[in-house]
Amino acid sequence: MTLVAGVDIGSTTAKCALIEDGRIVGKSLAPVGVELVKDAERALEQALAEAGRDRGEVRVVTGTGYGRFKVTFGQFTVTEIGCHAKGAHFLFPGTRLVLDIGGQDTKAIKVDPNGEVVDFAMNDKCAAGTGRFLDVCAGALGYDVSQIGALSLGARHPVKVTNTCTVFAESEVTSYVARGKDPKDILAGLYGGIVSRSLSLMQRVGVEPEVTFTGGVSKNEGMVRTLERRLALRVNVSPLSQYVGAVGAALYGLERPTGVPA
Amino acid sequence: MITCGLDLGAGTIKGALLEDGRQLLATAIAPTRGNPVDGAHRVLERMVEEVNVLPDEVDYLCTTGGARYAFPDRHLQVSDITASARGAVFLLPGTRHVVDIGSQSSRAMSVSETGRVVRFKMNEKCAAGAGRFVDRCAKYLQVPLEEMAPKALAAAHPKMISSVCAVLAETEIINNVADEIPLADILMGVFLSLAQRAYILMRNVGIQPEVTLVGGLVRSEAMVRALEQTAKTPVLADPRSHHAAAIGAALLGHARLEKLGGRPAPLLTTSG
Amino acid sequence: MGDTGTEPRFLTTARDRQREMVEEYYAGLEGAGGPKKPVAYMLVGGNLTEIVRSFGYEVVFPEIVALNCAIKHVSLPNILHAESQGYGLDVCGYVKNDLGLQEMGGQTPFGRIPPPDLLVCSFSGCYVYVKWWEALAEKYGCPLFMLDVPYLRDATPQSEDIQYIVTQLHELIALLEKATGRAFDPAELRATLARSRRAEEGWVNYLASGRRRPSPIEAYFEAVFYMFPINVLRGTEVAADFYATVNAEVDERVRSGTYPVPEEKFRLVVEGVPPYPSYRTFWDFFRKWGAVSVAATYPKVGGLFDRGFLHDPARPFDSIAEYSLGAYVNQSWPLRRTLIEEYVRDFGADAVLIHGIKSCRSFTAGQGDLRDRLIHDLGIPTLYIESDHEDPRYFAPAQIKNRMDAFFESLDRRKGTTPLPMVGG
Amino acid sequence: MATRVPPEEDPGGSETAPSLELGETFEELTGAPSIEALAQLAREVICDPSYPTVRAWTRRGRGAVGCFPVYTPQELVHAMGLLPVSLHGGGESIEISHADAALGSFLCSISKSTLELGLTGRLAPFRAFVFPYICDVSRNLEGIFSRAVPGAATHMLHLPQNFRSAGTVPFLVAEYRRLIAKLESAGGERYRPERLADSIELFNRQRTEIARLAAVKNAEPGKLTLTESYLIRRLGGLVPREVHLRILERVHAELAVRPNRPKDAIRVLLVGPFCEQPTLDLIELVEQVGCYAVDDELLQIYRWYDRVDPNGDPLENLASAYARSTIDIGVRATPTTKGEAILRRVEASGAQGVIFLTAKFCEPALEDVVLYRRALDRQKIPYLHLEFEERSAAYEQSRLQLETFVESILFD
Ligand SMILES: Nc1ncnc2c1ncn2[C@@H]1O[C@H](COP(=O)(O)OP(=O)(O)O)[C@@H](O)[C@H]1O
Ligand SMILES: Nc1ncnc2c1ncn2[C@@H]1O[C@H](COP(=O)(O)OP(=O)(O)O)[C@@H](O)[C@H]1O
Ligand code: SF4
Ligand code: SF4
Ligand code: SF4
Repeated sequence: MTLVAGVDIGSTTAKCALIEDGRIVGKSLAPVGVELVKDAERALEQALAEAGRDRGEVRVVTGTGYGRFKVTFGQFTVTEIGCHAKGAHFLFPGTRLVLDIGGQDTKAIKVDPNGEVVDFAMNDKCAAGTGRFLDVCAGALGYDVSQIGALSLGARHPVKVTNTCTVFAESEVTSYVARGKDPKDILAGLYGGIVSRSLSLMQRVGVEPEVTFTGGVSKNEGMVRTLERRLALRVNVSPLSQYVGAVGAALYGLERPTGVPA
Repeated sequence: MITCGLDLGAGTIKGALLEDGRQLLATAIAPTRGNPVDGAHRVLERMVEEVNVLPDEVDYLCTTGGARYAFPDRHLQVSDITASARGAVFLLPGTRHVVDIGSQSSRAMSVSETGRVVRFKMNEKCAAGAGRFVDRCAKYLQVPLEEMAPKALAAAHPKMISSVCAVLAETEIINNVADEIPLADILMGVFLSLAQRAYILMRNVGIQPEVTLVGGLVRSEAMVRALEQTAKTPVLADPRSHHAAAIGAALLGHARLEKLGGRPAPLLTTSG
Repeated sequence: MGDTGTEPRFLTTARDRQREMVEEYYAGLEGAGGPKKPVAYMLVGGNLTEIVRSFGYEVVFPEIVALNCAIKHVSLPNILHAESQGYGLDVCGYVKNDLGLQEMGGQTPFGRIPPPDLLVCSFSGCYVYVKWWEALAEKYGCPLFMLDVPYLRDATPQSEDIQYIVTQLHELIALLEKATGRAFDPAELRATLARSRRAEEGWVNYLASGRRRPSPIEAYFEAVFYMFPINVLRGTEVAADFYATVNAEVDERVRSGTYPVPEEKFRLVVEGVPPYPSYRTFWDFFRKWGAVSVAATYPKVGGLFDRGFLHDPARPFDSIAEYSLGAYVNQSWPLRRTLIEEYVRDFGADAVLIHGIKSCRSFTAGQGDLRDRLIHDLGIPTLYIESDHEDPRYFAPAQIKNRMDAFFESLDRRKGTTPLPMVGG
Repeated sequence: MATRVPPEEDPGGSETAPSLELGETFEELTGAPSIEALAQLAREVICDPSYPTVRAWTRRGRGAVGCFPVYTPQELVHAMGLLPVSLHGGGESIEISHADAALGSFLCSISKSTLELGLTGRLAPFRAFVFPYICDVSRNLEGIFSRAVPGAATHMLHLPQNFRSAGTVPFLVAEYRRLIAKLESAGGERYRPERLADSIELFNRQRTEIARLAAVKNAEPGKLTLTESYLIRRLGGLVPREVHLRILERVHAELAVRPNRPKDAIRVLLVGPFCEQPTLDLIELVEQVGCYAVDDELLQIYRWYDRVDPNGDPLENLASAYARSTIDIGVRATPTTKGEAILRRVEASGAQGVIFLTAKFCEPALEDVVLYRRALDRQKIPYLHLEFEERSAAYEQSRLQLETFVESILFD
């Protein structure tokens, strides 16, 4: 019985997953703030609290995410690419392609039957097509990003959002609102745009079922449906999709001989 | 003759009333939020109230800005580049080079002594380096816009921001805060990073004195200093130059009206 | 950025000698220009240095000046100047560095670059060459000789292609004779080509040692430094001797067991122009993972000597033509693909790294397709990284490192070798 | 190769337009009752990514060859009984999701969308593709195509850039022979010089008619909009040349009686779009904001030489026509200097200003603009540089810049 932890310090949120005997026994999620080291600490503490466990019981802590080097109390760091692959494989063993859309970037990762990374592609530094893009556009519509998922489902005449730049898109959305467009249709247009950009990344590594969608944006139902429609495939989405990176990180810790020095 | 210029921008609506193409009677500003046409009406109302004229005593109305076609009751519309150049030269006649930074736009133009645009260059696809970036930074750092400049000017070692993406800069700023970089240095870094973007545009059209900053960023003295530092040339700013495009539109409206012998053409009621 | 603490290991004598040669070369350019010591500008790909030098010209290679500027971190001001003249973001960084530098008087940390008396455009592999030389001709008003080199579409050159080039070579010689008042000496050309050949053979031997395990050479990061003589000083005694020095040192390395990375874990084939402004940082990303390049395409931009495009003193003109035709970027994509596949096989590589250049379409357009072919058709792990060869603004270290780490992480796991290191940041 | 997700015609989700069906004799086009009607039909043809004209032609088993711009000797293709078709990318109607991966991000749209069409099977009506070496992109594209569209033949045609050598014409003749061999293997009829001579005559006539169109546009710019003139020209690369000649004859007959309604607009020269073409919206916008395009580089293909000598060896004539061509576009080394070239053209066209309309990432065009600009600056001739791409969001920005340019000339 080994208790391991994965801490994923993303651009937007800090996540932690605790794993024991192939089961997730605790998790936490909180926005990242100014002090990443503290955020990482807190993520672990909260997950431990949820699981009712003690810090001393954790054998290995693995850090991942863009702030992985701030998990200073951990033993390993692994890139989020490896972790999303591993985590997705754990949740859906048939996974061959992972699409991860987080707060600041989008990645497509091709994995082999053992959950190992075969190939990956990710976007350049621009907020277009990421979670942040949706956050901003949701704001322009007067919603919180957690509300817009279901909202688009009944869209009938999706508008064409021509701008990819988040800032320009935000005003485009505002002007659609001013012109009385249905938020459903605006959202459908936004999703269509993000999905086609993601698709181009996915094509880069090759689309092959099963596809697992991870990262915070996968909590958006409208995005999931749009992706499925474009791929003409069912897409795996776990209720734990935002934790996939942290889960993968924890699993990496398990594969290590215990006590490897940091 | 009273002419009105309305600048329907992405961030704010600005208006200017001009008498005989010479005297600035009033200016007004309102946030765009949603429907720019409503905002423009409000701005117009405020100005006519202020100078105590009736709306139909305004002889000619010229719109400019991104939503210039959306305002139906106009006689003419002109591009905001043309307009802000005219406005800048009206306010500061020695101007030969105009830098215009608005909420989503940044432009540089070289202008003739009459305020005619000779050459210009603008950002197109990416809003990095526009005012929106400043707004967001103000939000993350929890410093009101008005207080940014005085704070920034105290910077000893400004910290440049590499990504001026209005949206992603947040992460970098958070890192800077985490690294305990003084607030003043971060703030000045914001303006300097913006200035660097603007400088690329400025060089592209060729810098010749005098250089004038217009658009929303003139409200920030730190921006003026940052531009001076980056472009190594004095930069003029007039407190009224936030309204440069509106003033320019009013001026061009006046010129047009004169050409028509004082009788305005019918209103254009089309939009788009 | 964390470093592993190990310095990259160079062949020390050879590296010192290389530095001297570069210094001597730039010193030789001081005060050049005009009828006494005329200056010709040439391009690296398929260049005609042997012919042009034999007429007493000093030869400037703006591409090399540009890469030297970038590696010394002085390219950005030149690029910015060119951009202020209207050159867009998407224009090749070499062009912008050069034209910016020319406009500002040609001063570099290695000396002043003299203006040209003659422009020889060896149009071998890149259309930008034509545009670049047009701009220089417009600026300097000096004669421009266009050596049109047909694109190589078949592995063995066609006779019409060779004939066309040879005709042009004779026309170039006539031009040079007229410009300098000197007569062409075929015997001297043959002797020069014999020296070229000697350097080329030495270079080919050096490159071949990448086949050894572990590899005693770094066929990308290190080889780039040793490209200078083969591209610039070819035909001189100095260049020919240089490779003898290099190879003696390689032998010494093998004997003493000193290798470019202490523990060779991954053998790579590298395709693409290096990110010169961040050369060391980029290299560090590799070394940290115990990765060594065993073969690379970029050091062959001047000529694919290891594929038999060697100068032959017995057939001077035909062999110059063949050499120009065979320059790496003058080869069609199917040929480039085959070459890389063969490198992977012949050098026992584990993976391919492709470095795409944002402002170079000649090299880069199609690298994605190559990647697709390697990964999906052949199952060769391949990483694609994009930045620029001249413009430091395009190098995003954190993102590049992230990609590298993820790539080597997965390679490592697939190899099932050692545990994951704590990759420091 | 990796599995591919089928294309979606309109990512907005609205229903896709049905493909246009044309008759084999193209009487819909030759019989269009007016220029307006013709332009409307041409617009439909051009915006339909299923190549309706090619489908009509190949319906009875005849072959078509896709020719990348600009210097493919389409006469040669024609002479071998094949339909030469100008490839101009996918326009606005297709979404790029595969080509990006193969090509990289910093490339012009025409290369991406043409490859996208290939990768998604939409170039199936073609038997062969010719890519002339006009730039590094089109050159590389050939090698990528050979893998992307494995069923069809591809050919990279090396175009000489040395126009002074004694070796140029013989080499180009040899190049053309290589192309002939490729086309023969791709189902073209055997090469016969006399057929090529006929094709040359036909193409000469087409060029003459198009030159007349340009002359009308220059002398009476209000007679024919830029969009109309563009659409008519664009058809010429999509239908059999014989058909296009008939269309042009009708157009000229109508133009002779069409009133010229001049408006208060500035005369401009459009430089830069010699390869990738701007979207129809952008072309329309140029005149909408108050310009008359009195000369333009759109679809240069028709003017890459005035006339090819039909007598004597036709291959040699074709080759020497290329070698002595004098149009200074970005993908052909300039015989004089760029500066002189642009000033000559401004003068010849009587333009008041120049609009550089260059495809985004088109390096040859971008590099020329700098040299052109310098010369224009010296002569104080106003100019504007706009970059465009297919499926661009920058329409409003383009409008803003065009309006500013017009205003800077009109208002003083
Ligand atoms: N309940 C939700 N519904 C829809 N989207 C959400 C929800 N929660 C988070 N998101 C999206 O997820 C993004 C954050 O994703 P995450 O994977 O946590 O990012 P990172 O790993 O980069 O920190 C947010 O920007 C937001 O757009
Ligand atoms: N006091 C201030 N300090 C700094 N920046 C300011 C201040 N006031 C306004 N701004 C900037 O001006 C921008 C608005 O500029 P404006 O020219 O009105 O935009 P637009 O014309 O696009 O609507 C805002 O985004 C903000 O960044
Ligand atoms: S400002 Fe817009 S286009 Fe520019 S980097 Fe940010 S999101 Fe991308
Ligand atoms: S090959 Fe690339 S780097 Fe070299 S000159 Fe051409 S475009 Fe520039
Ligand atoms: S648009 Fe320009 S870069 Fe693209 S293929 Fe054509 S000439 Fe080449």
